[in-house]
Amino acid sequence: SRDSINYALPANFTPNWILPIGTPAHLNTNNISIANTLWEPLVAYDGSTGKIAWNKAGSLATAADFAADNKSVTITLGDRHWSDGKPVTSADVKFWFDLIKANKTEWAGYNPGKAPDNWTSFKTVDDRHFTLTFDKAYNPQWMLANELSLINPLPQHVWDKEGDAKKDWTYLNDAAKNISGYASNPLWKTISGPYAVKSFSTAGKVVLTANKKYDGGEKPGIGTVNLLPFTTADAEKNALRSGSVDYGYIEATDLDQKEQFTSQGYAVKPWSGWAITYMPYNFENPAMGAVFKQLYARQAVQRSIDQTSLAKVVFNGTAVPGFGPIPQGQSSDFLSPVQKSNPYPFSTDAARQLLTDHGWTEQGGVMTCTEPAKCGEGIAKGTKFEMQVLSQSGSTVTDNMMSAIQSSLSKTGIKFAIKTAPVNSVLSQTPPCTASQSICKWQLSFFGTAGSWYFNAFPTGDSLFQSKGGSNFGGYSNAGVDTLISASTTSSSNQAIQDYSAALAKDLPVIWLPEPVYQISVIRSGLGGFSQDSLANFHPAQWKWTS
Amino acid sequence: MTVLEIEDLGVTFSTDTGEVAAVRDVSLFVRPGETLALVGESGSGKSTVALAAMGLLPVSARVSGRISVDGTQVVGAGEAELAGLRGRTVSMVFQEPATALDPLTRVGAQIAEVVRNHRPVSRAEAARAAVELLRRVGIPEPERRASAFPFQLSGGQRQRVVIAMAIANSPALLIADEPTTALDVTVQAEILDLLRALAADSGTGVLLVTHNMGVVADFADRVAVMLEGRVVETGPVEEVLLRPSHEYTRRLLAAVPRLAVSEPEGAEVRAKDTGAQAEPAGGATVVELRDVSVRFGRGRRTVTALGDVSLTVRAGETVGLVGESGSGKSTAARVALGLVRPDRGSVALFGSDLARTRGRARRSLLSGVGVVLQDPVASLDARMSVAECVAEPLRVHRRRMSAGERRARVAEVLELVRLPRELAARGPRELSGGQRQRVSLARALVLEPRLLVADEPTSALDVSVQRTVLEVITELQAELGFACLFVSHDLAVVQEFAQRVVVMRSGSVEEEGPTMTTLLRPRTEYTRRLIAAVPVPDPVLQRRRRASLGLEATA
Amino acid sequence: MDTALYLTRRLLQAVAVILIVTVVVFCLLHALPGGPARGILGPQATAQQIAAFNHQQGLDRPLPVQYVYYLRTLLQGDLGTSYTLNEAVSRLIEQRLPKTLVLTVLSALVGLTLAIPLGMWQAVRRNKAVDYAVTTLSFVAYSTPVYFLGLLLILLFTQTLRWFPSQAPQGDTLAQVFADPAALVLPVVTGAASMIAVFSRYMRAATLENLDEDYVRTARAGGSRPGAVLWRHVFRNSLTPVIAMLGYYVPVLFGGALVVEQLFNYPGMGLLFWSAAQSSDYPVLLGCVLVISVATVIGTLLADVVQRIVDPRVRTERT
Amino acid sequence: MTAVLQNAPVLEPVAGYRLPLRRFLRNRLAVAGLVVVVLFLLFCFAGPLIHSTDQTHTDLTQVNLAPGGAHLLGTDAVGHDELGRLMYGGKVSLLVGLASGILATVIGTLWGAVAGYAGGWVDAVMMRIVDAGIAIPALFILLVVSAITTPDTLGLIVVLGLVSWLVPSRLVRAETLTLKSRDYVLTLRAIGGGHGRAIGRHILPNSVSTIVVAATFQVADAILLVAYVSYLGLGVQPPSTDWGGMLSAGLTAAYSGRWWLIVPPGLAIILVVCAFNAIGDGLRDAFDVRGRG
Ligand SMILES: Nc1ncnc2c1ncn2[C@@H]1O[C@H](COP(=O)(O)OP(=O)(O)OP(=O)(O)O)[C@@H](O)[C@H]1O
Ligand SMILES: Nc1ncnc2c1ncn2[C@@H]1O[C@H](COP(=O)(O)OP(=O)(O)OP(=O)(O)O)[C@@H](O)[C@H]1O
Ligand SMILES: [Mg+2]
Ligand SMILES: [Mg+2]
Repeated sequence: SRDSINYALPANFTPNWILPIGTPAHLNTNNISIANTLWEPLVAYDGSTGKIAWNKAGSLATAADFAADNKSVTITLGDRHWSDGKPVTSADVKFWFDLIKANKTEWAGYNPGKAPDNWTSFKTVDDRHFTLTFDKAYNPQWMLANELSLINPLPQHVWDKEGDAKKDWTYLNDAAKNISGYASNPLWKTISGPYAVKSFSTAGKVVLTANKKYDGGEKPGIGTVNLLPFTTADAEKNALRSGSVDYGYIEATDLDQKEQFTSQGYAVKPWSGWAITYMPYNFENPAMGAVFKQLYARQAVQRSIDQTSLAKVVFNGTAVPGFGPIPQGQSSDFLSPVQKSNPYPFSTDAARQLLTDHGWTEQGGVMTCTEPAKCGEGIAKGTKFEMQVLSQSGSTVTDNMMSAIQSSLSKTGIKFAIKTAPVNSVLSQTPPCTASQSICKWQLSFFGTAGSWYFNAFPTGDSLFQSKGGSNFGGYSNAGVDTLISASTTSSSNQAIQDYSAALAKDLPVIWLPEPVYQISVIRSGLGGFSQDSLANFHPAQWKWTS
Repeated sequence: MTVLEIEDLGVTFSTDTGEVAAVRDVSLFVRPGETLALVGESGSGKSTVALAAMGLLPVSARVSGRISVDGTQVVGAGEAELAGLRGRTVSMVFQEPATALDPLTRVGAQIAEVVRNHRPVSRAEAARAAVELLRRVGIPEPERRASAFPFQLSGGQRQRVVIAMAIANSPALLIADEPTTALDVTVQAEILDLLRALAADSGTGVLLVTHNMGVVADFADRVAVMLEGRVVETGPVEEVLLRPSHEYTRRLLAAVPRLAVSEPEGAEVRAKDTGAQAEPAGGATVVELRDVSVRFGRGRRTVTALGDVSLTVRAGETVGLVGESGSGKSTAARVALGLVRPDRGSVALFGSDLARTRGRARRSLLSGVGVVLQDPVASLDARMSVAECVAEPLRVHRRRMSAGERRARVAEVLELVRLPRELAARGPRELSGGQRQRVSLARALVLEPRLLVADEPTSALDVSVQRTVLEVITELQAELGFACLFVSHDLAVVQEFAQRVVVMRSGSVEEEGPTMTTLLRPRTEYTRRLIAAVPVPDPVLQRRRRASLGLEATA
Repeated sequence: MDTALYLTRRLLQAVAVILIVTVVVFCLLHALPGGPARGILGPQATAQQIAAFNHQQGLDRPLPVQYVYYLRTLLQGDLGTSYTLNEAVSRLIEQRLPKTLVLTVLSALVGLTLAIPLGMWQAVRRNKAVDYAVTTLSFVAYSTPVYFLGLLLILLFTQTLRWFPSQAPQGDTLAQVFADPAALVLPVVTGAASMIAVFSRYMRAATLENLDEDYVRTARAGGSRPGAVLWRHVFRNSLTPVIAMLGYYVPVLFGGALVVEQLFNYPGMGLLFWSAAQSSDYPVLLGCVLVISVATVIGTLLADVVQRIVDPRVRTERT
Repeated sequence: MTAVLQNAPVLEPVAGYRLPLRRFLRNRLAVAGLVVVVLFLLFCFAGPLIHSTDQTHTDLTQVNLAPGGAHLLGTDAVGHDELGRLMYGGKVSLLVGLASGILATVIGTLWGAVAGYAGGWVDAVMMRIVDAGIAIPALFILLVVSAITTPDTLGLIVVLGLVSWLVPSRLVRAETLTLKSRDYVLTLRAIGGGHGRAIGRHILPNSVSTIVVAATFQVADAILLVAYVSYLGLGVQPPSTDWGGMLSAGLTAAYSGRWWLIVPPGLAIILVVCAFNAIGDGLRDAFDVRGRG
């Protein structure tokens, strides 16, 4: 099959959204990947070229010129056309801009204070040029990587039915609610990307076909792309083994069967993600919050976790130990030497020492606070070091990791109870909270079987570790860190983000854990010409049959 | 020429409590067109012999000896060979009709099946034949009844269905195990006529197991008497009945109850013997049914089992409830016991309305009741041993009784109903029909009741055992003064045993009064017919009576 | 009792049962800590987005109000819209249910047509070598967890022998599904295995009981051959308890379908239910539970009605 | 007469259980089942005394070792000795299976017997509750429960017991309906026997074959169900485990040739469940009076 390819979608995922704009419920990684092959982004800032950078071949913009004060940017559009022959103009970008401005709270990419809040104006210079002004000076790399990359020029001449951003939003979203119309509705025929939808089944199978009118830099290499849904990873693996998939995946535990796949003419290539993995502490937890607030306690926990062995044994060598807030699977300018060198190496003896130094004594196998004065504020005498994690279910690797962590923590004298639930349930049950709320009973949360947090190209920690950050689940708060975080987005040097990396590596806002790969891909030999995007998107246009 | 020849038959059952040698060295034969009556003590092995001849003994039975049916060896024959034989060459009427029919198949279809097993007829023809057979066994409205399910029929009706199945193909040999126990005398007479006609027309040989000496006298050519698994006496009917040689046979015959009206000579004596003529003791009312109506089913299928029936039983008195099969006797008894709630009318037990009493009061009210239901198989829990069955009322009402006392009491009543001790540990399914019935009776008596409701309590008993049992009841009654509602179709027994009699006919009381008055001078034609149909246990006399009856009927 | 009256009464009761089910399920669902929003919108969602979601879905209203609202839309035939799948729940069910039905009905048919004669045969051959052999086999079939059995079948028949494909038919329409019978073999066999085991056991037990009934003796006395006795009498009498069991087997079938669908990559109701549960997709979850309960209620109802037809005694029961 | 009675040993009422026991022992399959269960009980509860292993700590230096040497059955993916784990997991499986199976049967039997016996509206209401319970997929209830609490072994027993009593209750009710109109029950009622006695002495003993079959199915089912719920996150959590959990974890190694992670727990489940079924069958036959002889 040289003019088509069968790509296995992640288990239990069915594509169900075509529009590049929408609510968080619809805009997940895979839907975005499909949407972006139909409607090319303005700035493709991703890992598709092997490192995280602006891939101009896959972008509608050809240049972004920041003003000297870093308070605005002027963007140049390439000489590109919609599939109906009309040129791509600044009006198409403006259309997107207005839609998002007017409907930002519903939009998946929205974060208060960030785009589009910090874009104060959109000025059309001409058909191929426009200027965006910011509310203050920003780190251009951050702006490009994390905000401008969100922009997706849309065919205004077809989609702007109502002439009103709110109504258009509703109109487009409603139209996108009819999956069976994806292949037939004329609305979705006007595209700018390398592929068009040929069929889109409600059961999740999507067939893409090369867009003959595509005039961009990323010409499709394969005529027909079949995106196949699978109910479980096992079902997918069975399909791989029977050879009906060209680009699939296996799990870390299957790595010792590598030969079986290579002998069948597949290459096994881990696909690492631009992500970190961790377990948030709930600092607001009524029982353990006070303990978690003590740095020595967090150090004791972190030192009880043998990341090196976990990565090597449990993850079969596919994971990378992580010691701080910057992904360590890829080399980058953001990583501080402190984080890289692991400030708290594994040693349960050292961990015990930390606790006994601070007034804890082991009683019946569990560390108990016997000298409250030394234990720290709010820790009563007799407090036991017992914590419970709500961990994502359904993965053997995660279960094994939790067992191993439980075992090494118990050597320190820390009791670690595990409860598992589906990932959505974990997320729902471990929200940011205050001590008095009933939902605040959770102590530790783990939702990182495939990595806890995928960053945009620029790995800022604003919503993660900033006080009151939207995804700061455990209520971590540190004024010094807050300053470093805002510095990292505004200052144009990388020192700020490195400082942030070092600070959090030392302060342990969460339990740092090894970062697993996004997936272990199994790729039919002969398929090449592309890199696996560490931002976890796939780019069918880059796939080529080389032999 | 014989249709059935049994030589040195021995049957042993192996049970959990040991081996039971049920039949030993039995030799018999039946010639075509001839009827051999097999009589004997209850539990003597009559049914076992009958089943052995059909090759239908349970797997726990070991058989020795030879049985040939119309020239075919039955012992050791394969199922296929036997199937070819059964239903055509030899067929059987089972002792207990209650469970003998497939509950999910309409009776017509069950009969038709037997027809089609051996005759190449169409389904419709077989169905017609089934209706015809039902008519021949005297079931009213046979077209309608053919589509009834067994549970919709009364005991006697079910038995007639079984008989219809047995005669469906005019077999060479008919084995009938107590074919008329559940039947009232008029129907019994009709059935006997039917069998006789069969013998005459198609030369069917009949092996008739019965304890009714009247039937024997009426019907049999020869008689074999069994006792404890052995044949103790055989001979022509006149010979055995009139000049018995074996001591047991004599005892048996002496025990036969005789209906006063048919033998005016002996009636007075007997009546005096049992004191049945005594005026009803003016005891307190124990049971009172007032204008009770019971209907079964709904819509088209409604059957009025009782219509405005009133009935009273007083302390110390025995009321006999008689009437043809399906006339509502059992239903009336069940109503009296509170087991069937009447649609209309009221029931008072010891003066209180049963429907309104609850809890302790109800318990103490009922603690004085002894019950024998009509069907002995169904009324014993197959999961309990005989001893446990009998002990049950004690456990209910004498909770403080020690295990030892209870055991003693159980043994005592078993003795009363003449059941051997070694049966106590057996299960009800390992007993003969008559034995089961006595277990049921023992259970009713164990509490020394103030009221005994007995629905055909002796129908499966041979007359000698029956006599003893009835005497025991009479003695007890004299001693305890309990009231007794006695359902039976055996008029002789009723006459001997009851002070008053209530005659029922299709759901209502036809006539009632003191036994002697009612049975000697019946007011209604219906009762007269009932009485006339009772066979007397004297073959010569009985043949004479039948001849005159036949003339009467045709006249 | 009159059949019409009986039916009306049972139907009314069935409606009541469904109503109880919806109340219970609705309450349970909303008793879950945290609510679905965070899970649906993902870790990156902001507080505003969560609030907006809750408001849009009506989750911020009091539970009774939500229930009444749900019931009202339900009565209009509207089951709501999936939180994540971008489809109306009714559409999803419309797509998935037939596929699952194909699987379960086929498995049930295959299972029953094998199990019933098998059970009877075992009863007839009681304590003979065949009985022991078949009994042992059916025990093994029963005690092998479905997912284990499925995996073994896949290993053997798709990976080693390569007789059948490892995936069930992937078509969306029933016609497409039936066009690929070879692909249906393994899923149906997997689904039928425990069915065969269970029902042959029930049938064997029921048959044994009936073989000892007096009516069997009567039928034999009438010259019916063993086969005829078995089929004409014992079969029907033994079937009643088995029919009663079948009604309650509907949810088990659905449960089995879930595993089979997972193993054989066959997106049906089972999977829909499973993934909805995994992703806290309440409308879909409610819809699935509703469908399963309606199916179960219909199943039990049918079982009862069939039983009434087969067993006249049930029909005329007094009180 | 009393003299006769005093030496009348045969009159000893035969206790209901003595005969069934003897008959049970004649059923070879059932005896084999019993032996298997006893062996497994010994293995799980006494085995650790002989083969003691650390099942609370993982050992990442000893993972996935093939059988042999110090580890007779090898080790699993986090370094637990597989043989020791089999004993350890078996305790939970057997305990939860037996206890919840019995719990379900007891609840179901009582509920069904009472409903069937009472009849009328009591029956209707009780059975509609059962219908509703059956109609709500157990999976759903398990999911909800798992989201609200993490049950310990006892909790698991209760939860599994509570989701699986429904079918036995329907079976027993059906049986009760036919039994309660039997003449022996009527006789008892006519002489004023209590409802408790009717149920306890006649209806339940006569449904014993149904109940026993249901019970063994329940035990077997519960063992399978524990395996299933482990997968849902409701199962026992590490360091504890059960056979089902071991099996589903081991299955991920199905293609890796690590049979020792699959075959032992798989076989253990199959054997034990089979054994319970065989025992149930034996009991059924043993209690079945009609099949006597
Ligand atoms: N459960 C029932 N359903 C329908 N009809 C019934 C039922 N029980 C009894 N009948 C009918 O009621 C009538 C009276 O029955 P009952 O059993 O009282 O008669 P019986 O006088 O005892 O007869 P037998 O001497 O044959 O026992 C019969 O016609 C019978 O068919
Ligand atoms: N299945 C069985 N198991 C053990 N013993 C049995 C079995 N069937 C009958 N018996 C015993 O065999 C003996 C003969 O029984 P059978 O039924 O032949 O007596 P019967 O002469 O027909 O008595 P009845 O007149 O009471 O019906 C009895 O003592 C009985 O207890
Ligand atoms: Mg007899
Ligand atoms: Mg009667």
